[in-house]
Amino acid sequence: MRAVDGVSLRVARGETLGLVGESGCGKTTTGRAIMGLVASTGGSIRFDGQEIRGLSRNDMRGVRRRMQYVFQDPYSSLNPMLSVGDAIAEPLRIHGLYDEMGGDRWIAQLFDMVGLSSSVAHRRPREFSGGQKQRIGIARALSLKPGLLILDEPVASLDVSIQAQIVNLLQDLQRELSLAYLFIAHDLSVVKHISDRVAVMYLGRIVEEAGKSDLYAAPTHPYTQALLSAVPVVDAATQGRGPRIVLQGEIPNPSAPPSGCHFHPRCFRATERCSVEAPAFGLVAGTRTEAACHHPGPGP
Amino acid sequence: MQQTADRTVAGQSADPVLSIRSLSVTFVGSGKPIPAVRGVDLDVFENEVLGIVGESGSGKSVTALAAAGLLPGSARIEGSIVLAGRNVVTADADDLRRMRGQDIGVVFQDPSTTLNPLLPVGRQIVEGEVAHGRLAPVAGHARAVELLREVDIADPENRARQFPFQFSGGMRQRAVIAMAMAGRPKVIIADEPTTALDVTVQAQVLALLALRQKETGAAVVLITHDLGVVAEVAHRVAVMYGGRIVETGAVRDIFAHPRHPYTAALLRSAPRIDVTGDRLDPIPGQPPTPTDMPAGCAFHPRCAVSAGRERCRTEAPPLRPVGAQIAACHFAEETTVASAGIPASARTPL
Amino acid sequence: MIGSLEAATHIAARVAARPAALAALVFLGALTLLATFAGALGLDPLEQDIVRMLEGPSRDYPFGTDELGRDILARVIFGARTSLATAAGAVLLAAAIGVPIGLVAGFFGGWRDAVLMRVVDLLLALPGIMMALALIAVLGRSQAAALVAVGITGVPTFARVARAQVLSLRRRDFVTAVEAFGATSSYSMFRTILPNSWSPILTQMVVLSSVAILLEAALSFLGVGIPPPTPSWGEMLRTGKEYLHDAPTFAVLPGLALTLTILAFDTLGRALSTVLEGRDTVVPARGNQP
Amino acid sequence: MIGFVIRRLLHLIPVLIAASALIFFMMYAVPGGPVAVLVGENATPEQIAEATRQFGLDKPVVLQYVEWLWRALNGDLGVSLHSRVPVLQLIGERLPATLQLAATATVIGLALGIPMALVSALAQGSWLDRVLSGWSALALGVPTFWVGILLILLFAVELRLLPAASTYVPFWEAPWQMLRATILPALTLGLYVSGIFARFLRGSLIAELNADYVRTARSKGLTEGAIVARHVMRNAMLPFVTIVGIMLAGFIGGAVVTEAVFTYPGLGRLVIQAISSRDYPLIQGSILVILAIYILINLLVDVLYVYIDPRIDFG
Repeated sequence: MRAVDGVSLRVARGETLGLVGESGCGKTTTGRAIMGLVASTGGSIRFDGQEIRGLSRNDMRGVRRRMQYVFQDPYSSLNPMLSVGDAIAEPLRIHGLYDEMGGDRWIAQLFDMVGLSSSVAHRRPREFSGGQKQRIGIARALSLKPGLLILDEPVASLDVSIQAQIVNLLQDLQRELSLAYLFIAHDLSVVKHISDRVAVMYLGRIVEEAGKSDLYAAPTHPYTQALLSAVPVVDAATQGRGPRIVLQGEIPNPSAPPSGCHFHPRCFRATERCSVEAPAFGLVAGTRTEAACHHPGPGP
Repeated sequence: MQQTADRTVAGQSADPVLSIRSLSVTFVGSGKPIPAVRGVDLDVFENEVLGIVGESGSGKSVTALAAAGLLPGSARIEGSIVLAGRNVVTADADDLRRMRGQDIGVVFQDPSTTLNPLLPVGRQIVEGEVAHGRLAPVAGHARAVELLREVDIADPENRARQFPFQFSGGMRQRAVIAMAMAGRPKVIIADEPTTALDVTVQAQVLALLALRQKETGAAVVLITHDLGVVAEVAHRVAVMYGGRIVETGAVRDIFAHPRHPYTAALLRSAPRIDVTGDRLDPIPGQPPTPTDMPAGCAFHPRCAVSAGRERCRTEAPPLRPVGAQIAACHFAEETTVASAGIPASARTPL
Repeated sequence: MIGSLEAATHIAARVAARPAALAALVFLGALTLLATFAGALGLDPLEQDIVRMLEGPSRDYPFGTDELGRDILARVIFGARTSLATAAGAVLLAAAIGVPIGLVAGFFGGWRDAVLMRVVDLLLALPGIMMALALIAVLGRSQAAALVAVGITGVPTFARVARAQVLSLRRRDFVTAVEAFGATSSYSMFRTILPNSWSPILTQMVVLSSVAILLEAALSFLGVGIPPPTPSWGEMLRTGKEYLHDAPTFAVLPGLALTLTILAFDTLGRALSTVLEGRDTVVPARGNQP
Repeated sequence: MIGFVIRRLLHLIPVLIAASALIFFMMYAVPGGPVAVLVGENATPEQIAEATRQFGLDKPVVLQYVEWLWRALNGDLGVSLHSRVPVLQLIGERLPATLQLAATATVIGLALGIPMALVSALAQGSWLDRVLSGWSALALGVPTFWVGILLILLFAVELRLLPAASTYVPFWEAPWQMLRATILPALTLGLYVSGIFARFLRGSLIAELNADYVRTARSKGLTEGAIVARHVMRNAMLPFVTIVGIMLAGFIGGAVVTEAVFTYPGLGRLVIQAISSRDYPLIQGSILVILAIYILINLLVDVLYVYIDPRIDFG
């Protein structure tokens, strides 16, 4: 099965690229393929200018030091048998860098960076709340001083009031450590908040990518437009809301995507051509937005 | 779903169809008793959507399941829940069963597990009606087709004969809505009905739920953690925290002028797609767990207003009218529009 | 690992809090002590009192005597030694072979999984006793053969438990996380997956102890297990059955000892399963029907 | 449907081939090899040469296996070394007795086990549940050969109601006599398996009773009885069918001990005799037949699954 098909992404140093989409769009697979956790069958992944696809196990180990992953579910991403201090130190120990990186002092510093006291280091993960566990997961990802963090839905399983804490923490860390983020999420509001640029995925392909303000203010791909319009907004309570694009049907099975443009069966602008020819990804005339659509343009 | 800005709070003058008084629910098991709901008063009127919002552990789902009489045997329930003139708490199993379907219907969170995988969907939809003798078994299929058509399922004739695994997530949830409405109940409890769905499908299902509510005039109790969903669908809202209602009133009033510091903080902390801002304003600390509830006002350890105030730490605030709504805060008057509202200039058009 | 002792004490306390499990623990503890120090008690399972054959219980012989005038009580106690030692050896053997098979199959998947699990399924296809009998036919009759035969029948169970555990753990993010840090396969397998797998394996070891004791006794009952004159419960039942008319207690009392031991392991296994895994529906996975 | 069965059967061919190879080559693992088995340890060189030629042991091993397999597929499992009777005929004589005992025991097990599981699961945690759970632990824990001995002691020795040794009487010839002759071994196995059935079904019933769709059914106002009958039972039956199949298959050839206690003329005792007399063609033949039956029962379970679970289609 082809979960991700011809995806191109760029993340610059110190920048956040948001990757959004609904279930089955391949956003998590994309993140894992970059980490080499799932095998990719073609294309190129360059990190700091170096091609990392097809690297030997040993060389990949070196790359993994500089790029780390933060998981969605803080309950399942920490080994229940390890104390949280050991969990944070585990990447260092695997790479044999524990002492070189500063040992206990560095671990204490990591706890401090994510807003926890290092006096809790001996405790087991089950003694922590979801938000605290996610902080521990972030500290663990930072232990090897990576340049890029791949954040896979890092706040999706947290309560609303805790989400904001983690989002703020991530923004602070990015500023202090000039980290690059690939922020994978389904929640368009969170992505809007944290990203510099945003890419939208649908059934394994990127359909639109632009700077944050362009994408949210003037989406050109019909799917992006529908997606943005579907998000329930708080202001509806006081201001009412404008017309909404309600898409017909549901997301098709990713293992048997529709022909041509994968979105055409649900699209309000689809023509004959869309069902036959897959649109190329490129700059939309008169905008700074890139999209893969035969009929890009402002919403209906 | 299009809504006019002018939404009236419906039916307030009539008698409520569902009336909850001093409801407490404690789960007793092998460990410490868990007080999940600690004194809730709530009225639901016909032809309205009441949203109950709260974070995990706030007691919102337990309150709603108590109203449907669906709590497990380990729950100790105190207070009264009067549904269509009968008390659910004291009703015996037979009475309770007769109320289901015609007085109350339920839509659950995860449509992938709420349907029996081994039975055809159509049969499951009308099963309750047949069991109550309100529908002849031979008329079952025709009625199921009709109900599926009402929830916009294409080809209902064949779909009724299919099994849940042949339905997509959104279709299953439509089928569950059809099932909950099969007996034309006066109250429908919808417990996080769209949480498990994708956002484009959520929009479809919410629109359908609102439409069917309007067509039937039923009361809908919508439980959710998503303020946006409440804002778009509900007429009135009850905000729960630590097993209690901390604020309730018309959606418009509460979202424009929250009076409880928790409501205000919640509105400020959520990242919003319709607002451009640099920094979120989180609520410090964690939501309390039922076994470890702070004394006095449950929100005081996280509250800016309570800082240095003895009263918040010792005395639980009662619900009282503040402005257009009802709030449970000793200092509700201090929670102002400025501290909660979003400046209009920050709004971006969609 | 800090706190393992603490964890073990905690688990032991929770198991012991269940009355049936506590009784089982006490019984098995006492039986082990008796079996260990049987010689020191002055009991002799081989001494023949030829004038007093096939007697019922008496002051001299509380369990009576067998057809050669030997003390049945002494033979039951020494039989416990045979039974417990064989079962322990068999379970350890089964775990030592089965767990690595399951780990490798589950961890690497692909052809290794397909081949290993096909073999395991094949082993499962034969009733346990049938397989043990076939092995003894090849190995010849000895105590070691009985141990190996019983052990091999337990291999598929451990392989399946270990494989299922690996598969469920591999879906958990903390195992993926270790891979993402750049750990080797052996690190994820032995440092991350194995330490998190001990509870179902331990539970299975206790449950399978009851199956192993039963199977060993069944083999001896059929006359192909532990060779005489080594006392074994199964062998005693086999002989006792011939004298049901004259000395009913001869067959009944060793059977009681066997039954109580099996029930004790079963009870303990279920209690462990409830405490460690939160469910108590352990059905001995290997059909042991004699 | 027929296509489904054929496809499943085709999948089973490699399993049977592997199993038969295992069984065949087992003989070569015996100290002294197959010749020693055939002629005994004290044979003269002439006898050895004669046996080697007669049984084709001078040919390459793989060829021997292929020939054996080919003959087996044609219904020729060789001749018993001990009695010089064709193996298939010996098995044919014992198979009906074993099938009848296995079926009777399974029926007893189901008749006891299903009601016990239902009562236990519906009154979970009550004293009745504890009593029944204790009873099922006892039923599956107590060795069948001890139960058999106790039953003989009670019904044959003390009460003199039933024979201590059971015989095979076909049910359709003399049902009453068959019952008299088979009731004790059938009861022994039936009691044992009722414990397994009850414990397993109780577990899956409780799991199903906690499923979301049961809460949905309650929210529709169904009675608990209707919920159990229409929703829970069917779902709980899925894993249960597998267990029943495994146990039934286990009784074919696996009831060795019980057959020995009651000297019942079944397949199990045939195997025991074969093993103790090192009658290798008979061992190989009977194990092959037992495996084949096991595989057939598994196929039957798969077919039942298709009827219960709409998610599995014939494709």
